[in-house]
Amino acid sequence: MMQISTPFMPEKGVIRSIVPMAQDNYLFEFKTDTDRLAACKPGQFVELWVPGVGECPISVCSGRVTESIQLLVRRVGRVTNALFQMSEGDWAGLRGPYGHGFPVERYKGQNLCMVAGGLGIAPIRSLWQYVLDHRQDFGKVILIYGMRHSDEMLFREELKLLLQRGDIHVFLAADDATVCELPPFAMQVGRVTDMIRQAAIDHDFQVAICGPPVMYKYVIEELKAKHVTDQNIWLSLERQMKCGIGKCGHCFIGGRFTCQAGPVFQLADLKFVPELIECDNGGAQ
Amino acid sequence: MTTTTEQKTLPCIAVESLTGCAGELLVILDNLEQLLPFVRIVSFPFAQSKNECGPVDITFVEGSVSQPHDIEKLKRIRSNSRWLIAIGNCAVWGCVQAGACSRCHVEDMLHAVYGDESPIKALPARPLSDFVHVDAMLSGCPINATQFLSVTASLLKDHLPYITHKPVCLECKLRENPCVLIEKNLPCLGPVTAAGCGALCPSLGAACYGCWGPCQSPQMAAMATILQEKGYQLDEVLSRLQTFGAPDTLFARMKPDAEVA
Amino acid sequence: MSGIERRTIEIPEICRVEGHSAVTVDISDGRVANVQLEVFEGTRFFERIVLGHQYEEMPHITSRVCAICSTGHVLAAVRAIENIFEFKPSVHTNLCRQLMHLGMIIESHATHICALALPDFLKTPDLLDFATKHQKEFEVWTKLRNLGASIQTIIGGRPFHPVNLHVGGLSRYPLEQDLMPLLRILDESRTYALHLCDLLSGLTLPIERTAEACFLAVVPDGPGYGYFGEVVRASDGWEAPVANYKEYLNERVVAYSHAKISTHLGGKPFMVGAMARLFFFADRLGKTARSVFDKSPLASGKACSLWNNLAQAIEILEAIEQSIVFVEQLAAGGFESEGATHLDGLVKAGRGVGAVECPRGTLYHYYELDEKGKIVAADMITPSAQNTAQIELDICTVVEQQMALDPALLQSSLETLVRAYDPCNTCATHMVQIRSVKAK
Amino acid sequence: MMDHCFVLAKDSFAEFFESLSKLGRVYAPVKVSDQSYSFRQVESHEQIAFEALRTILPPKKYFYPTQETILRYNDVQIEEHKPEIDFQILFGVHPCDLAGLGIMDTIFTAGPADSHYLNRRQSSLIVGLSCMPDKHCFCQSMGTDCPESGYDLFLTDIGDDYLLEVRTAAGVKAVDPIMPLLRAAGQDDESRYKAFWSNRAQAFTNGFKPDNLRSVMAMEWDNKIWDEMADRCLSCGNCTPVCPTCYCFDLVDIASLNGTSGERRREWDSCQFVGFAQVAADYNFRPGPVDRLKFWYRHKLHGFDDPFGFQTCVGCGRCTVSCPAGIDDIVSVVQALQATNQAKTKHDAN
Ligand SMILES: Cc1cc2nc3c(=O)[nH]c(=O)nc-3n(C[C@H](O)[C@H](O)[C@H](O)COP(=O)(O)OP(=O)(O)OC[C@H]3O[C@@H](n4cnc5c(N)ncnc54)[C@H](O)[C@@H]3O)c2cc1C
Ligand code: SF4
Ligand code: SF4
Ligand code: SF4
Repeated sequence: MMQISTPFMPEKGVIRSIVPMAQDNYLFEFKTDTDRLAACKPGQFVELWVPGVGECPISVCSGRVTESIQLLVRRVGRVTNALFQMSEGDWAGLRGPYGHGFPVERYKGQNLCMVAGGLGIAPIRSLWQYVLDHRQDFGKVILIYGMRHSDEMLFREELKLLLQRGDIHVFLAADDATVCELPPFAMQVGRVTDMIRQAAIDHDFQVAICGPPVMYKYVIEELKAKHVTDQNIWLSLERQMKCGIGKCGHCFIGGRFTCQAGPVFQLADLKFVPELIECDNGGAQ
Repeated sequence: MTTTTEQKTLPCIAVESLTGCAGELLVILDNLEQLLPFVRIVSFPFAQSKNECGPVDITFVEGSVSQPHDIEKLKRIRSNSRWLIAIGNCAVWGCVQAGACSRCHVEDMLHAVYGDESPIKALPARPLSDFVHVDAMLSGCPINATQFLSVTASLLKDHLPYITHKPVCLECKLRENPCVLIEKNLPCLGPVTAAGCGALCPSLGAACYGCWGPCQSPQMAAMATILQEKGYQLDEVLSRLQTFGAPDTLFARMKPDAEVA
Repeated sequence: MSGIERRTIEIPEICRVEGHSAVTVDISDGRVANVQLEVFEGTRFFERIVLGHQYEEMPHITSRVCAICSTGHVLAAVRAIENIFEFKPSVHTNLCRQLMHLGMIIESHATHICALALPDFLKTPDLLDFATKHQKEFEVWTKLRNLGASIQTIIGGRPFHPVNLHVGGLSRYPLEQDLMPLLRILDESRTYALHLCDLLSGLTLPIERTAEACFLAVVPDGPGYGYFGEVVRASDGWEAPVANYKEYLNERVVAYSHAKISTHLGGKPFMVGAMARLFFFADRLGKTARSVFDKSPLASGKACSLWNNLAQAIEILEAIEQSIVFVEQLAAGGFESEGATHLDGLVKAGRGVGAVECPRGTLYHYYELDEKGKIVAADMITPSAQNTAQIELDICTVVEQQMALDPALLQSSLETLVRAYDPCNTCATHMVQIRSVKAK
Repeated sequence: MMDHCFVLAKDSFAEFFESLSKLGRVYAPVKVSDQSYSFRQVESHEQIAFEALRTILPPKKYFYPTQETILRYNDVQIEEHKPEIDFQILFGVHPCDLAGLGIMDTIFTAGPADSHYLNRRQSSLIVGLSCMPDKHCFCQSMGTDCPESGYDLFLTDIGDDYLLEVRTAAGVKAVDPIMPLLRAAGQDDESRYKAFWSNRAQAFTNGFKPDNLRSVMAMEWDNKIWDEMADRCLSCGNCTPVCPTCYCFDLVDIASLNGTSGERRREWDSCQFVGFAQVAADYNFRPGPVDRLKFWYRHKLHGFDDPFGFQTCVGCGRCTVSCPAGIDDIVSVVQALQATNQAKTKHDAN
């Protein structure tokens, strides 16, 4: 009898470089034997496996098709800690790419606002790389990036270049910006919601959002105030994902597997999903 | 078996005990052949007399803190160890002696067991994490050998182990046992007890008595309600639920009429 | 004080015993002035812990006194409570319990001899040394321990802290297919036990003589060598029902130790354990064990306490032979599948004592129940507590013989002595380690 | 309709069983306690509990084991673990369980297919068996009471005989050796068959109508009934492994002591456990029993409407009988919700 193969087989990804971006946030570059992973779309993710420890979903943050992929990882727990102990030349397992990323084809010809909170910058970075590579396809482009502290800024060098380009409007905000950046960083004290208020966003914008669960509710309120419709709001959701392929059930919300139907969802498409943005009591146990 | 020179470069482990029944030590002894090729045992006072107290990579500590001497010892262990792992119910929850402490003052116990003039200094039994930072907790009474070995394997690689503390009911259903709580009205504590034993008791047709300590986020109030409905008196239910060291805090949400005695 | 030579020997923590303990000897003017065997295992308060619990929880709670003889605690508790209810367990239940107990004897004795006592004689202070330099003994230990663990797992559900033994019976009885594989292992294990007997009989002891001991042991029910009974016998000719234990065991609290100390009949130290049992009941041994006993130094009746280890090896041999018989009897009796007997109708208020010969000696459990079966009073007297006074006496004798020796040698003799008793401090509350011998 | 139908005398069942067991291991319900049955391997037809309605675990365990290794690794390579798969025969699968397997098939084939599941599924023969509902059965309400597929053979109890439907090529092959025992179904057999199914249809008594579940659930999301139930919920997770359509699992790495090799395993998991929807930084989307309980009900009642267009409850009643807290009584809970909802809508209309 013909036996098919398991979809849980990772590819070996050899670490090519590790670049610290901020404390506990490193950019890992992986090279795999096939180019299946490198050809992924902005907003898609991979399941990263550290043998003997486990897997976790990580967004691919490189939006350009090259022979390797980049993952920006924050050290938070078991798997990520183990990854941080690895060095160049070591290998980890990679499965993917999974999920539907940001619908870049639908964004084309329109104005685009990208909103990132903290680590949410990782998938957003793949989106902006795509947008810059196809800049002529888009109208006005805005990037809003909020963080807790200006020290935590990720992709600092690239943001510097973005700020210099002029064809993309960048807003940077930190809750706490005691170490005020020299130009070109126009770091403001505040939240992403404050930036949205400042930015010239109207109903004509497509908005792509990624950030911590608590952020979404406020961002959505702010966007609605600017008459952005549910059709034009795109959320990248975080859930526990053990398999990434719509089987393990952990990411199931409102009738869909986040890993397969998402992780990027159109707000209009999420009709009755009670625990969509956050749980009723804020996630406290 | 490895030679002495190789031994030097192997990760060092220590097995220490505070106040307990030595069960975890026996489990480790029983699995010694598997461990020895990969570790150097620098201290294991139960089983060897040449023990060092220098820095160690992993220290497994069995037993609860039950006397001032235990605290000192534990603090010394903590400062010597890269990873400190609590093994066994005593170290994780305090086991039966902690269970009793939540129902009776330690002075009364001292009095009851040793009489009036006892010079003995006893503390209410507490788990290790009440005194020092514990890197991982492996519950069990005794611990499960397979789980112990795989946790050790993770730690030897400097990785934190994956320990979830799902309830015994999961293992019970995976073994497809008829539920003794439903079918025999036995006071089975499987729903609030951490899995790992393989649902030993229900698999034999008996009620789980909770020896692995509470599972993650146990629903104590609901458990008490259901057992009461089955005819068990509240005080009996509470004493069963706390036998193996479940702390008072887990009962905080119980309704006023179910106040902890 | 001048002119009088005083010194103190301190062994602050004795290793390779179960639990934590220390020895202090004061020597004054060439005589031993004071001996203290201090158990500083944290207190466990079991007599208090069990109060308010239901009778059926006793096996589970009291097994936590000590892992290595958890089966003994379970059976003592079960017997005590069944005595209150005047309940007689079925033949089948008794066979299972006896087999279970033998599993514990094999496992506990093997661990004690090989891991805790032998390293003294073989001079292997660390485990790896032992495992590499004495592969045969290491293997013997592993095999016997595994045998004991398998027996206890098959009957009790796991190697220790059994979950299957209850007041009234077992919750599930072992099936033929569970038990039969044991026969082959038991058969092979004889050679391991014989190896230990040979090895131990051939040892030269570092101590010539210990204090003369009064032995106490339970007279086994039935004709064979056994570990359960209702009457206790002493080598000074006295006998009493175990139910009267309070009258003949004087348990007292001492300032220096967390273990209580027992003496027999108003102050006389005594010894319990394998040596005591063999002293009385060697004539009940099976053929193989009997012939080993007859040729051993134990046959003289008055032996040094250090031979306790040999006595244990002989008991392992006997236990293997007995287990074979029990497995065969269980098989012949057919494998019933009764679940734990429901005792609901029998529950009543009362007091009861259960005594069991554990690896280290007689263990007593006493309970008082109210009419609902709730524990209102309890008492547990462990063998190690009973032996403490005798160990102190022995220490005294040894120090007087060897006072002139190098302190390191003397310390090692004392440690060897203490380990021979295998005092279980976890039981007595827990036990010993040696750091240095200081002469002050 | 009686094209592929034969009559097997009950007296000949032993021979039928013999012939089945020549094909591979046979699994069938056996009695394991006063109230419970379980699918176990059977050596003789006498072990089979024909009266069994629901087993503790549904037959999904034969395709999706409670625990299995999916890959092994060492320091140089990752190796797929291919389980040994023997041909297996499941005997006595009732309509609800057949429907349950159908749902499992959908999940495990959607997207990248799950090889372990499908490989096992393809090397099995499923023999269905008719049943008479008890008070906890509601497959009729869920529309899963008369299966049209998902089996190779199906036996309907028509008195002294079974009516044997042969559904698939594998089924044809399986009955080939026993053709001499069978006779083609005639008119009388057909009427006995129809009588059985119509009697059975009458036997469902709870009158449960799972209408408008989606809107009822949405409107009653804050109904206090959930909190009342959650006060009793033990979060023990008994309701999920027993459900024929619950598929969730956890993936676990087991490292070896040598530091270089190990394996990855999957184990059944449950949405009722507190860690299930927890993400990094200990953020939990369903922290309380009430959140998890509502999630489960919703998932069972209309959770798969969107991706697949069907409900995931097949009405077997297992969750109801396996819940130690007695709160997984789907029928009464939904009926209560429907009642309050109706009252509400009436009130609004007025
Ligand atoms: C689509 C997507 C994209 C992401 N992209 C990125 C990215 O680009 N960069 C990045 O750094 N992070 C990203 N994350 C977050 C990342 O997946 C988590 O930070 C990661 O899972 C942490 O893994 P860990 O093992 O280090 O953490 P841990 O906190 O140790 O645990 C890992 C996961 O295991 C689960 N878990 C823990 N305890 C239990 C338990 N008791 N029972 C069951 N499960 C348990 C938790 O759900 C937790 O999420 C992304 C997440 C998603 C969903
Ligand atoms: S027997 Fe106990 S552990 Fe098993 S399912 Fe029932 S309540 Fe849970
Ligand atoms: S009491 Fe509970 S946790 Fe302990 S062995 Fe029995 S089933 Fe397992
Ligand atoms: S939800 Fe309950 S009744 Fe429905 S299929 Fe699952 S177990 Fe059966």
